[in-house]
Amino acid sequence: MKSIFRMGVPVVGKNFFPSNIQGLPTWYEIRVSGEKHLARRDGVDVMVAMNAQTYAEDLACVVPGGVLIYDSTWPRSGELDRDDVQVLGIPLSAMCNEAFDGVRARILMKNVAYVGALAALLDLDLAVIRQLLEETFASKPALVEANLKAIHMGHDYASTHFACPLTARVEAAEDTAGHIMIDGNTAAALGCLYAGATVGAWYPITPSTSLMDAFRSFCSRHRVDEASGQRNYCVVQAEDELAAIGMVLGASWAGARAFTATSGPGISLMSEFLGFGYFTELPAVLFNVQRVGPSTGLPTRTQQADILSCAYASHGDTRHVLLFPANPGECFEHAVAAFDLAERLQTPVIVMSDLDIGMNDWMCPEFEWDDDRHFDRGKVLGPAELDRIEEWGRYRDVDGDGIPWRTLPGQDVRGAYFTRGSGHDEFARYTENGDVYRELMQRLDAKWKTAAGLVPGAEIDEHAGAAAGLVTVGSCADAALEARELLAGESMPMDYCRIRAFPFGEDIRGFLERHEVCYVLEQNRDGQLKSLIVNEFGIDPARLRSVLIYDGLPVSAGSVASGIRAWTKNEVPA
Amino acid sequence: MKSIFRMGVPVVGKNFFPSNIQGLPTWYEIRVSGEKHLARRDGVDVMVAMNAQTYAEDLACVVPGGVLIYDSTWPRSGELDRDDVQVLGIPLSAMCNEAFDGVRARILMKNVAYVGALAALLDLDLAVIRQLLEETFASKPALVEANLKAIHMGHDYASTHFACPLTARVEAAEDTAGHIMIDGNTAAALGCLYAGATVGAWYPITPSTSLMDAFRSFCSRHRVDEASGQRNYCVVQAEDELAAIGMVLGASWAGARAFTATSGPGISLMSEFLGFGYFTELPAVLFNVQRVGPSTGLPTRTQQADILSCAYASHGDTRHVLLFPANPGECFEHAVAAFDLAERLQTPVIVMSDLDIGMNDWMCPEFEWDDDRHFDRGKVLGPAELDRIEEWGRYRDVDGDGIPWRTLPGQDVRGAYFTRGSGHDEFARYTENGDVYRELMQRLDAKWKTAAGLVPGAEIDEHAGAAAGLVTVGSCADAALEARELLAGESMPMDYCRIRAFPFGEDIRGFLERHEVCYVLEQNRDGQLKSLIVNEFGIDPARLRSVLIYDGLPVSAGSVASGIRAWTKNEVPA
Amino acid sequence: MSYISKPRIDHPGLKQNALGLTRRDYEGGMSTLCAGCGHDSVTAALVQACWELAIPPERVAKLSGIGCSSKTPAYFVSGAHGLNSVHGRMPSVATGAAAANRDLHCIGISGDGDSLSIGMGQFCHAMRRNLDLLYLIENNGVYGLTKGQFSASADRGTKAKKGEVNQQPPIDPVLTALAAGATFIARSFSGDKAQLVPLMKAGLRHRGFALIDVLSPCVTFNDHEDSTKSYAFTRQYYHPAVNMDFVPPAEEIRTAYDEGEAMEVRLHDGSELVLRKTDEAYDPGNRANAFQYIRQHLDQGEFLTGLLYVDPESREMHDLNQTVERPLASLAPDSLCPGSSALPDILARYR
Amino acid sequence: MSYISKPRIDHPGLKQNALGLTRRDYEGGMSTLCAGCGHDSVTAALVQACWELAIPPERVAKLSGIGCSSKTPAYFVSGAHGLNSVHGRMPSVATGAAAANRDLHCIGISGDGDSLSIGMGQFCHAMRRNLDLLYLIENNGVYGLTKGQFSASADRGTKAKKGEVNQQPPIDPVLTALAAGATFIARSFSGDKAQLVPLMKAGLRHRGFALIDVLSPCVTFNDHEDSTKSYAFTRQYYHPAVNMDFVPPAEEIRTAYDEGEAMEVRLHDGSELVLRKTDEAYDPGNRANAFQYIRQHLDQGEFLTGLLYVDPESREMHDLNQTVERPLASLAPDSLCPGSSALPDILARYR
Ligand SMILES: Cc1ncc(C[n+]2csc(CCOP(=O)(O)OP(=O)(O)O)c2C)c(N)n1
Ligand SMILES: Cc1ncc(C[n+]2csc(CCOP(=O)(O)OP(=O)(O)O)c2C)c(N)n1
Ligand code: SF4
Ligand code: SF4
Ligand SMILES: [Mg+2]
Ligand SMILES: [Mg+2]
Repeated sequence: MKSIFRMGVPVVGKNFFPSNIQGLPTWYEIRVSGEKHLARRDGVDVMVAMNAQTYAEDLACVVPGGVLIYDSTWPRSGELDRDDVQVLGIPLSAMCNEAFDGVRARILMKNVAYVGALAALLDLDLAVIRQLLEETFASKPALVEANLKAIHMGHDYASTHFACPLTARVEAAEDTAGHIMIDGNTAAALGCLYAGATVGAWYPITPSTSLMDAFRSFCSRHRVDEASGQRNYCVVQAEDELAAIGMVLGASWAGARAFTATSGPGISLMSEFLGFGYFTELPAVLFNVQRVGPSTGLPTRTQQADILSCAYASHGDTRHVLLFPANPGECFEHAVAAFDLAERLQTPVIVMSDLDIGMNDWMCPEFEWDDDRHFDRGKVLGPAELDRIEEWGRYRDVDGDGIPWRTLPGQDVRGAYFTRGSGHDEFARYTENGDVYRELMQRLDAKWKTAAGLVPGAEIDEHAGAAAGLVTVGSCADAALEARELLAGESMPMDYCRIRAFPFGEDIRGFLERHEVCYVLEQNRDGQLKSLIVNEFGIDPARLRSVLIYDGLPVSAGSVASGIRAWTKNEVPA
Repeated sequence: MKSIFRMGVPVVGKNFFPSNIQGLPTWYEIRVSGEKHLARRDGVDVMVAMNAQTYAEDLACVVPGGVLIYDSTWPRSGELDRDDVQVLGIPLSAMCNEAFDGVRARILMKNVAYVGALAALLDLDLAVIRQLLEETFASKPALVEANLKAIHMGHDYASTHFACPLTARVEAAEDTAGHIMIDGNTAAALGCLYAGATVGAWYPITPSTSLMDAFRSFCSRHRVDEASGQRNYCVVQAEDELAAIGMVLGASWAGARAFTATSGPGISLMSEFLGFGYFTELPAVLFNVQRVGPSTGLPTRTQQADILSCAYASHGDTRHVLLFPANPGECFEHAVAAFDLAERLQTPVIVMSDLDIGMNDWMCPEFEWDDDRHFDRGKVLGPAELDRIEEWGRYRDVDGDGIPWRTLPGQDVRGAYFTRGSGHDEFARYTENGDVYRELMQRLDAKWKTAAGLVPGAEIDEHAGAAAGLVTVGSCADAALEARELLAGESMPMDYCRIRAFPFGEDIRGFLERHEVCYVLEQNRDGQLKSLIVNEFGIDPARLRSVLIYDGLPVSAGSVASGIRAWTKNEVPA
Repeated sequence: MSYISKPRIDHPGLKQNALGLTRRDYEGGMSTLCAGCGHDSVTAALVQACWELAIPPERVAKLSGIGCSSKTPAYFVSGAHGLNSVHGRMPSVATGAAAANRDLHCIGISGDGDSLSIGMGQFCHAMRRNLDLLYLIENNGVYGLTKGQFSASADRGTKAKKGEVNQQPPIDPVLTALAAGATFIARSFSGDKAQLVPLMKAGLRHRGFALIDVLSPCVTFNDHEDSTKSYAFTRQYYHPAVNMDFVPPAEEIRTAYDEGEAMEVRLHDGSELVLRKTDEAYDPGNRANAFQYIRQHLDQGEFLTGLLYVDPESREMHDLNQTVERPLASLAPDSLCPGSSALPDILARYR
Repeated sequence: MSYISKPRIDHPGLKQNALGLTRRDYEGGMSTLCAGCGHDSVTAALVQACWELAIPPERVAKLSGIGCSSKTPAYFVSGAHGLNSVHGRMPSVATGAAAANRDLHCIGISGDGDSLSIGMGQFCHAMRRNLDLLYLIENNGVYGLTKGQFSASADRGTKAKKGEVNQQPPIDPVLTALAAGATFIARSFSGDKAQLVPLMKAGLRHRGFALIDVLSPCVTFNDHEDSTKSYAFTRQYYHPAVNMDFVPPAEEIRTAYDEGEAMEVRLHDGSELVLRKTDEAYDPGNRANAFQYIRQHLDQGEFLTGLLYVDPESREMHDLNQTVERPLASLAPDSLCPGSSALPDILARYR
């Protein structure tokens, strides 16, 4: 895939792997698009059937006129043919068994040889491939040779036996200049590095694990003093998610920028502590790389089904700030923003990524960094400020925005206060007084309103005249935009609003008010985003129409369009 | 209080205690009502100021024309007087110090002497009090005498020094015949006993602890074989709430009726397992005796703020069946119903009690039990049924109600299947197939619809003509009904709907549809019940008006009425 | 991708156990673990042990958490109910199952991450309750399923495949079990079926909590040179402290042991365990002594295997609770309900 | 009802420590615990220890879970930040605080329920990480705050106030700590301030995790005759195994000890601990030995007190992590940000 990208052609790859370590089929889907569409397509143009087990399924996915490539070393049953698909057999196993020694090498090289064959069929640039191999195996030149040998083997076989290139070939272009191919977890980790996070605590869980891995690896390059070997960071592998969030809250309380990364089951386990963070007003940054629930669900598939459980995590009246990145670029941006927001608002902030964004490589514009960017540490009083203040109360709303001033341990006896998850007054003193409690809860609500004005606004694209709106979130974006183009072609123009944060801002309210009907596209069964919209804005749910796609695969434009069409058909009385 | 009840007068007592063991003030509020109103009142007629510390606060609570009794051993400041209140001083400490030995006895007896004084002032029947003392201290006759001595001491002092009885005296009546005074936790425990629960697992937490205590105590009397001493039950004190719910699910899986009791923080900790129960379709019964959140909140105050967190507990698309008892009688009823529903629906069922219901003594009609009552064990296949079935699939919807048939371990190899929180097909086999997953989720949704028809219906009281409805839940009931009377007197007639379960049935939908405007009364800040109604029915939130009272004290009719009046005032344009 | 069930071929000549069942009847679905994973050898030993003991398959209850190891229940005794719970919480689910049905032979299978990281609390408390459970830890020093992070049992100084060195001391399940009060504590190695099968049989027959910590190398993430949980390392530093024979109730002890060498332990069901210590100084009946001995050997880099501690007299959860003999799950709720006749008496206290 | 702060009366004649502060400066809010509760004696000892060590009050961080014991942080050093976290999870919060600011003197205070029931996992893992934390368990064998249920440290056979008898063996924090790898392990009694204060001082100066299990009777729910955690019982079976003097860095050891009797342990900051064992056989530098000795005494109904194990050479969490000397919390995020200049190089790998 990377070779296509290097040739300057927009590309997107989705890896589908099972939740075990070895043995069950894995597949990898690549979309190459001259029009720069980066969502999943519904059918496959060129399919490489790697597993005899899934041959029939694979064949069924190919669009009419498409191509299927398979390993012809082993016979396949004739029943499994399709007239409308061009089936190309290459005896890859046989060839590799001859050319390479050792079981492992033979299996690996078979896959590499496929790439060679594909390169011939799609007219990929072999020089680009060689360069990529050299970069990948910089320290092991022998591997470069072996891989190249396999590539050429496949390339030669395909070139000799089939008419190459296919019509569906890849032409070099300039569309990828200034772009990178990166996954969202790596991008988020880079955001944490740039945000100056120093404490990371986590417990491994698919698909979030690579986020902390990437953070550690960035830190080992950018945060270690060369002379002394000393580290400007501390990453703790916790014993579970309850401990991970506890560590983050403890570190935030002590003044560090701290974060954790997890997925659904981890969020469930963190929910007691999330309520504690909300009520005691401690900053915390969480990344929830969502996977398919409920329970263990499909841990290697993607979904957006933790929206409600994150928004309202924990017992009692609680609400949490959520950010919804749509791609790795926003993972980077939102990661940085999350730390600023958490400290400004003194509350946990959850970045709601998902498996599709987090673990797949996406093409995105190169990240940028403005060195004048101001880090917002929020309202913190040090000894100098305390000198100037007559009477300070940890939970006093002196500025009218619902956000009180805090102090950090280790600095000044005048800043000492007691943080507790039980009832407390403006001076952080224990109380069971009902009026004081109610005022505290109302102030937290006022802070929530402040939050709505601080979080990233929605991405809104409005053309005067469209009566319907398409509201969506996160990784649905590309499919939504492509579906919108499709439907515009069917005289169903739609305005577009992609929500980027909770609480929702006035921009979103305005969009909803300006449209008679809005389709709400999200990846879950229960229409969780829609519920949240109705709950927060009190708008009539009849005006919101859910388009729900939740089979665990990234959303395709076709399924979005047909989801919307289904609604409009139902509108017409039978 | 019990003496008033024995005199046949409706009474309700609310205990306000702090979250520590000794030292901070505790107070106890009693309402005596000829009209049988059992909600909290807004002011106090007769106040006993037990603590010098809170004297000023106590005095402020007394209604004009009311009475305050205090210990005149210690001088009180003159500033603290009110003209509209009759203040009666009794030198209780002095009297008790003279009459009794030992610090402990003196303190205890002071409180008892207060009761004696009250008895004189309110004209309580001393014979009834003596009888109660004799029952309470049956095994310690010496204590009866000491207590009686103190009672008489107080009684005599009051009779001699003040005009007894007061106007606000208690007259014997017959209104309590056929009634008992019981708290909700005890009642729920009795329900578990009657439902045939055999496994209880819990971790102590206020205000739920007394539920399992009561269950154990009932079992020790009704479930132990006299000859062998063998027990027909097993109560396990778990190491925490995660373990408690795990034990319940394990026991349910193995075929026992199992339950746990907890409060908000416990629910948060149980949320991962709740999603597991939902997705694997295991029965489980939980009692959530709600207290004030978020976090530790006010552990000794009451609230209804776990509605959303229980309804949607756990990550992913999950929903849980909730029952909402309004009084101890319903705690008993709902406890029994919960086991039937959990087994019928194969899913966790949470009984949403609260501190007010659970820990205060309520007057309620004697519980009844119908020996012909049928226990619903749900769809379970034993060896005999398996003989008759050709192909059984654990997660197959053969009856069209979304509920599959299950088997229990230990019985038959043909019934063996694998329970897992990960993706599974109709035969409980592991799968990552997106279509199979979607179908499973849709069946769970179908089951949810079935559930709506099985849960207890709402209590609805409708008079043709009322344009507004009052919708409420749980322990708000008495205050709601009393407020409705108040408002009816102000020409604001209202229909009444008390929700008893989630999912909501068609009866509730009908009620909402028949009323232009409904006031939704609940004890939380965020209008959680209202959100749930909107989410489930998709009705326009503009038609629902929240009345939110959440200071941790039981709701009073006055505050409900003024909450409703505030809405109607706002309606009139300024 | 659905679950792949093993093709079942019945050979009429296969050996039968006391129930007339063959080893095949104790097998499960086909493993999807990596080829060579230690966990699969544990599965094989479990099949053998259950078959030899002739446990009715439907009386087995297989429980686990989450991890590669926790998949094991899918691979043996397909005629038994199985339950994959959530990560680290199998002990509580097993406690509930055992509480509900005391006739089940509960077998809990966990990993070092599942038991010693996220599950540490539940693991300790299940031991303390002494419920009747055979508890296996398939210990590989890493989180296999999440691709090779160190677990809490990773030894100090061991290197991850990616090169990182573990700095923290390991949590040793055997020492933990000695501290927490477990009543049957053993250690073994997935590669030593001869030792493992009798230990499993003894553990199944022990009335109470039986822990077997099975070193079970992860070929994919922790079988390299610098790992202390690799096959090679384990074989090298492996040191049986106690050899054990399991003798079922009906049988007589047939092997002749030298005087003083063998120590017999009688279990509740009449089985005998014959222990032969390799070191005189070792006393598997003494908790204090066992800890000291094992710890000292660990300090010397040797890990002792075999049945390291046993208290055959211990009372299990139901003994302590005085539960009725019949499984609670088999008592019909209506038979447990005191009925209307008892109600007035009960309510009298609230009048 | 709000929090009641203690009336502060400054006596000019009060003794001052090296910082010129008096004992008053180390006190906190007024206790709301039951009169006579052991926990209040622990508080008093903490005030004394912090004062004697002359720790700047603002450098103390007080952390706890939930329980009567967990209220202790409100009652000492009111000039320090305090945090009452959620039940059983103080160890993780303390880990985060210590990670963020290594200059803090973190003091964690917990109960037996908080640490050994719900908190067992976090307790063990914090010890394993060896973070720099003084960890006190105010151990009374019951859940005080929820009114007297048995906790995991309740002894077998002990009777609750309501008459119920505990059947399960206790989880002993000291044995647990020995198994989990803690590097400073002591036991004491709330009634023995003379022993407790030096232990606290040594624990505060120990670089790493220092556990003190303090038997601290609950007068309201567990001080009756049939309780093994009552004042009377504790006094009777209390047996100091090691007596310890704490000698601050600057001072010389002034007391003369008999030859062979005293053992000196030097801590990182130069303080000396002088240990005097009451039994020759005991070796507080040997984990295996300590376990055996303590366990055997427990079997005889005696609980040993004093500093039971110490490893003064252990490396704490930041040593293992090679963290910079300056507290992480004091590094400004913009100083940590690699900036725009580094970005092209980083992104080159994704081209
Ligand atoms: C709550 C939760 N957190 C994290 C995970 C991710 N996870 C799955 S298995 C596993 C570790 C497994 O390690 P171990 O128990 O040692 O089993 P192994 O795979 O090594 O056999 C983790 C962290 C999860 N499933 N659930
Ligand atoms: C999640 C959760 N579960 C239960 C409780 C209730 N609870 C508060 S303190 C406590 C036990 C305290 O026991 P211990 O730690 O021994 O402290 P003690 O009061 O005896 O000093 C319990 C169970 C809680 N606060 N939070
Ligand atoms: S990853 Fe390791 S533990 Fe998991 S199956 Fe493969 S070899 Fe076994
Ligand atoms: S209940 Fe017990 S532990 Fe709690 S304050 Fe009272 S004496 Fe202390
Ligand atoms: Mg492992
Ligand atoms: Mg305690």
